[in-house]
Amino acid sequence: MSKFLNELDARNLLSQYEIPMAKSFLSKTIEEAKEAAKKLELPVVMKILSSDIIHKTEAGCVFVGVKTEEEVEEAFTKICDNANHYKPDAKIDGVLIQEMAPAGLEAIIGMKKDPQFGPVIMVGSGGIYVEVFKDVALRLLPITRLDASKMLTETKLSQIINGARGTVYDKETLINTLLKLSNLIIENPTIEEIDINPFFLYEEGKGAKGVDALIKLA
Amino acid sequence: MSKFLNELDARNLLSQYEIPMAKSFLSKTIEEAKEAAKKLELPVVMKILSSDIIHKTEAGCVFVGVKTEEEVEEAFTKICDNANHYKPDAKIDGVLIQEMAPAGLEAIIGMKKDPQFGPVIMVGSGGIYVEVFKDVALRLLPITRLDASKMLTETKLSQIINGARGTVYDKETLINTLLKLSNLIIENPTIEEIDINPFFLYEEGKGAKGVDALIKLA
Amino acid sequence: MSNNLDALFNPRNIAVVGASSNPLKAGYIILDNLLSIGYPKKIFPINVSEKEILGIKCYKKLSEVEEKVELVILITPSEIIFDIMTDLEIRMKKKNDVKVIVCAAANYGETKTPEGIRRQDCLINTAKQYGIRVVGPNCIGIIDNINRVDTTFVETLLPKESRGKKGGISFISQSGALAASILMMGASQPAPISMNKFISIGNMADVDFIDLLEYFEQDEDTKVIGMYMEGYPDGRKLIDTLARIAKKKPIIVLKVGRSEIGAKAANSHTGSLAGADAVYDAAFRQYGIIRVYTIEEMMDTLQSLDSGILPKGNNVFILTQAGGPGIYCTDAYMDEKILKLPVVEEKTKKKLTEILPDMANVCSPEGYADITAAANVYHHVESLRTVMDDDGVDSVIFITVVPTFLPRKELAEGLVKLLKNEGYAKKKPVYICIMAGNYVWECRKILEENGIRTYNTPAHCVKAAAHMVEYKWFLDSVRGVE
Amino acid sequence: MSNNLDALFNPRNIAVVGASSNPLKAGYIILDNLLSIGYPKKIFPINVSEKEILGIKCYKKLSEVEEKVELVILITPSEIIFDIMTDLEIRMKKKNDVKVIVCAAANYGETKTPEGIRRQDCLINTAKQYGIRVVGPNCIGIIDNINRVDTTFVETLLPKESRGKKGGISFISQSGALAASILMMGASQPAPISMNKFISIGNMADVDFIDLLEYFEQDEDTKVIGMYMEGYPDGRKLIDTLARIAKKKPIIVLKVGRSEIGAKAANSHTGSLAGADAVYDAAFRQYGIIRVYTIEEMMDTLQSLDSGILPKGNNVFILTQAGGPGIYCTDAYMDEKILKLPVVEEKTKKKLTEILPDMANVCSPEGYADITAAANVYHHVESLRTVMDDDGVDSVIFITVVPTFLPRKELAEGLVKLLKNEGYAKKKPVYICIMAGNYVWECRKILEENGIRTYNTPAHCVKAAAHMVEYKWFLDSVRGVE
Ligand SMILES: CC(C)(COP(=O)(O)OP(=O)(O)OC[C@H]1O[C@@H](n2cnc3c(N)ncnc32)[C@H](O)[C@@H]1OP(=O)(O)O)[C@@H](O)C(=O)NCCC(=O)NCCS
Ligand SMILES: CC(C)(COP(=O)(O)OP(=O)(O)OC[C@H]1O[C@@H](n2cnc3c(N)ncnc32)[C@H](O)[C@@H]1OP(=O)(O)O)[C@@H](O)C(=O)NCCC(=O)NCCS
Ligand SMILES: [Ca+2]
Ligand SMILES: [Ca+2]
Repeated sequence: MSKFLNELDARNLLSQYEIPMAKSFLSKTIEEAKEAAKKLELPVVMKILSSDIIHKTEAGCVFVGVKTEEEVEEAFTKICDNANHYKPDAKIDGVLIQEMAPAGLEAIIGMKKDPQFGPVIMVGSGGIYVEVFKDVALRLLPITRLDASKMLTETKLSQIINGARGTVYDKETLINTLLKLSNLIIENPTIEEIDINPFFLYEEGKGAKGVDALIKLA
Repeated sequence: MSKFLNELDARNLLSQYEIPMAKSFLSKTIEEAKEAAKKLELPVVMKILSSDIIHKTEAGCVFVGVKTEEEVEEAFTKICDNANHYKPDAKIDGVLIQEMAPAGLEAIIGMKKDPQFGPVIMVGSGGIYVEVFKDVALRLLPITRLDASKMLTETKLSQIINGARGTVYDKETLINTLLKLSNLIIENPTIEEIDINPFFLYEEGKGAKGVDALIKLA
Repeated sequence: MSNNLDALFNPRNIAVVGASSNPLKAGYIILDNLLSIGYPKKIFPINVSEKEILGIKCYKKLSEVEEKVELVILITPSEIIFDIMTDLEIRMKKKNDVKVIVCAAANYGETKTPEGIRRQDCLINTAKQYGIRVVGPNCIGIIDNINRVDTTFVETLLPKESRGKKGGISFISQSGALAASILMMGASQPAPISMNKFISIGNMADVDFIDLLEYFEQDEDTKVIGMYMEGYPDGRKLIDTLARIAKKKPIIVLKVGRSEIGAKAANSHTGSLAGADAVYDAAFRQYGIIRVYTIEEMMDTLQSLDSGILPKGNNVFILTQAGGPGIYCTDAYMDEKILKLPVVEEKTKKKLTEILPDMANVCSPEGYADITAAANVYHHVESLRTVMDDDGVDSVIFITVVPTFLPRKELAEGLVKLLKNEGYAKKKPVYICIMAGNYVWECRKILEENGIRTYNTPAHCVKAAAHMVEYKWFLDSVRGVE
Repeated sequence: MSNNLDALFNPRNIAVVGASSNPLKAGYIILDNLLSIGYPKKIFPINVSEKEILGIKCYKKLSEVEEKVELVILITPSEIIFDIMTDLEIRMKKKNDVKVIVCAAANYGETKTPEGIRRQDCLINTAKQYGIRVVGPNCIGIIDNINRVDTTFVETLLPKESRGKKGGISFISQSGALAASILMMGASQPAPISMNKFISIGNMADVDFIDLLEYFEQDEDTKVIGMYMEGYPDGRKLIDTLARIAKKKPIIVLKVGRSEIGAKAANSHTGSLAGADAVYDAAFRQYGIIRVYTIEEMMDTLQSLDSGILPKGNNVFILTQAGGPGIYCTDAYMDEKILKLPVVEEKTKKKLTEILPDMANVCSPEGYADITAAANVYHHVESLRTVMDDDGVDSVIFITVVPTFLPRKELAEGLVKLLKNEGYAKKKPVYICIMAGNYVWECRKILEENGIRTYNTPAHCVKAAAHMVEYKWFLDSVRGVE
């Protein structure tokens, strides 16, 4: 059966390829948690790190907008308790302390392996409309810069990026990210699936930040 | 030239036809503002009431999430100051204190008069995707319940309403609202244009609430 | 008022002002067309110099015709309209008989020049004074196949014997050229299409969409209405008229000017305000008016609806003799969200398996069967019968490529026997595609001459099938509500 | 390996195993088709009982033919494949000359029965042993118009004199029925379409898409490649092959199984894994492979690309003789986001205004002109010349309905003079639509016989024009990158 990278490993792998992700630190103790939160600046997001717990929110293991040191402490305890309660035999790697990325334009980036075609990269509109509007474009790997740019053009997302709603977003960063992702996938052939959602895109020149990432191995 | 109803009158007119809107009170003084805020329960939204100021946010005349009595006081003063500064000769009718409607599924409802066809009613997906996805359906007035239901079916919004993302939303209320709007328009032929955006739709059985409304007269 | 339009479609005698003895002139072809279609009453060619044309006695002036004239066709250079109107006044004062003018000549209001407008005003004002209705100017003319009237100067190459054949389709075109090409394309089908009434409305200086629609509404022989339209000054009134009629008779509209630039081209063509296409589109949906996007789709849909039967629901079975065309069909089918491949009864599947060649694919996927290239005429006809006998099937798309050894004529005859003689075509709609070019032309001709429509490709069948369901559902919803 | 495919398309002598003297059998028609196309080398019918068929001497067994045989056509009942293969072995041991078998017969692996599979295995294994390539089984066969080979048993009704005419299109079909109907539909156009190479690949037991694509890649006479496909086991390899070739020659694909149900029907037909359509679609876009959705679109696009010239850019002018069809065209045009109505130079507008009838609409909207029903042959031809002379125009859509008094033959000749004799057709693509059914069939025929393609409706012109731009831009982007 296929398995998932734990969230920290997923983030680290993406970061190695310079794919911009919200910063995260692993904490094993409350002290470490508080320190991490300080480094990241409050408020932060806190969640369990465990590849045995997939539905973290359902398990009560995600806290968003943790605003004070005390809240960090409280959250840490609750997360561990809830995890224990939810799945007593789950292997817990710690608690992840994460930067609260400012909301941007919600994109989605991903890859799936097709049984016939191998890795297929995807980009499109994120948010609640993903499933209904299906505003995504696909390409086989590897892709060139031109491919990345053309596939983006196929989406309505690109109209928003180009300023349909007033703000022009950082297309360069999105295209670079697609190219980096293409590289990552080719150099790591055991990866079956990647899903970065949401991937927040900011104003032109201000980059982007992936918030959640899922990496599935063969 | 055409003119706009001020926001309160617009809301009142919609409410007369039982179109669900976020509650609003007009306050002329800080005291009235605080009282209204209390009635609505904090936090509230506060904004200038003046048909001379169209771009309220730009003018610094909208405050969202006003959380305490002191903040109400502060906001009141700032709104009046900013309005004065922005457009010294604007006729100010007061400050509107508004219920913070909980976020729901963002729909958009409206009407435009077509030079050939008269009033045309519209419903569709709201939010940042309005202009790009153009997920709207139109009908000439008057409409029947069947028309309302069929026009909705033409939108992707209806897929979300029907549970494409897990939650089933209150379709009945949306359809009823369209019918009430149809009535309102027919009984008030001087209305040129109506725009309710966002119109928040809640879970099935839990109704809906329009947040912003614009009514333009001939 | 509609009385006068009776005189347009069934006039007591016709005068052709501008009749010509020169076969290269419109004034000759109109006479020729009137003779070809077999207009049963009298024709009076008006020509200053000729004694007779095509064996018909000529008159120098309209005012000189002693007998009653209800319809006057004008096919003279526009400059002499003033003289003609003066002569018309003389006649009307004396006889007061003319009820309709069809002015095919161009160079009137559409030129937007002062002279053009003056000419049109002269025509319309004179006519109005005597209660005469005017079709045109700047049009191709009209055809009534039932009453055998053809005022057009369009050479369709239609064989003489098929002229005057009646059908249930009445058509209005706002473009003369499109009208002409529809006539010509219709004449070029396996069995030439005969419409009931056909009108090119030109400048709509008097008779316009609404007048004609109201006439078709009452006309018992009109079963289905087709329209090519660019724009109309009072969109709401037009839509209200269409909406009223659509509850009784299907209306198919090819409305152009969908795009902004298209609308601009339309405005500079007809001069009529094109109006927001999105609103037209919404109105069409709202009131059950069938919108089509291509000429082919229009012809197919008109003819499907003219068959006179509607499907009970959206369960359309795909019966194919060949995999490729069947899959191609399925793709087009799935694009039409309205259609549903039906799950047929076990006994239907069993029967199909029994009667068909071993290799046949019966219902995989459900609602789809491939009778294979080994299918003979019996297999074709009996599988169609079996599928049509199933209560869960509301209509059938039937595709065959007619492999080399399938006798084409026998196939056609077998299908005619089932569909016409045994009456199956009156039970459920069948959309037949025999897709092998000229190789099957005669075979399609046999079917069409027996009233069984054939379609060029499987995708064309699908479009027609979808529109039929769309209209049926509209009628159902109207009945449910009222 | 591709050497053996040389023997498929240009074989030194052909044996037809299963040749028949019965004109109602496939084994007869194949011989007849070979004679009709004028195969210049020797044909050896193999038949146990006949002395000669169609004047050609018969042999009882393949092994008895003394001369060299490179291509063997199998059109015998599948059950006797074992005997035939035994006889083939005898021949190969003696002569070792056969290079390719085209097995048109059905009832092999596609049946998914043990016997069918056994028969196919026998065929393929024997062939493999001797390095013989196999096309099929279960296919229509192949045509090579340049080398005058036709192994099909399809009766296209193509007049004998147009058989063997060469074109630049090579086509592969995964469906025999679709292949047949494309041949038949192609034969039914104003001037029958002649392809270069045409292959129905049937079960792809040996020779498959990739083998043929690689052959076409090298084949100098193949200018454009068309494919009808349902599925292929190794999608990635197929796409890589297509991607490599698309940089050199345009490839047009009609891939079915777009919908889930369509894919299901495809799987149960070809048995080949259909694969996710969305991924195919992405790959087509990525690698400049032109995807079409209808048979008409495929035929139009193939022929447009076969003209050998590509537009410089996306500036496509609409030149129409009639408003309605012009607006209809504009709507379809605007649906193709890729096209742009060009703003022409002032001198072009001036020239058009000068030479055209007064009523003509010159460039309202920009990039669009209506020469009106008053346009004569001169107006048609000279306005087209004027527009084509403008540097801002990359290609032209030209529409006319040919009103009654426009001499059709002269129009065709005028256009031929401009486009062919004066070489304008080699400067820029022109998409001509003469839309009046049979009335203009002869006129279209003159154009097509002179190598100038005509289209059925304005919307068809638009699709072809858009695909041409799409391919040109793809080539530009490839060149920009590499
Ligand atoms: C109506 C029209 C076809 C006449 O063109 P034409 O046949 O070339 O014109 P002619 O000058 O030859 O006149 C035709 C006939 O009118 C009559 N006529 C012409 N001048 C006349 C005059 N001064 N007095 C009396 N009769 C006259 C004659 O019968 C003449 O035929 P004849 O000369 O062969 O005996 C032409 O003016 C026109 O409008 N063409 C466009 C038609 C069109 O496109 N309609 C819209 C389609 S969408
Ligand atoms: C190949 C096929 C066409 C043969 O069908 P047929 O012509 O009806 O078969 P017949 O039994 O008449 O045999 C044809 C010829 O094969 C030869 N043949 C048949 N049996 C033979 C035997 N036992 N020994 C030697 N030769 C034999 C003969 O030449 C015979 O012609 P003849 O009897 O007129 O002299 C048929 O089996 C078939 O496969 N049909 C489907 C084709 C198809 O659809 N292909 C795919 C398209 S996508
Ligand atoms: Ca009127
Ligand atoms: Ca192979």
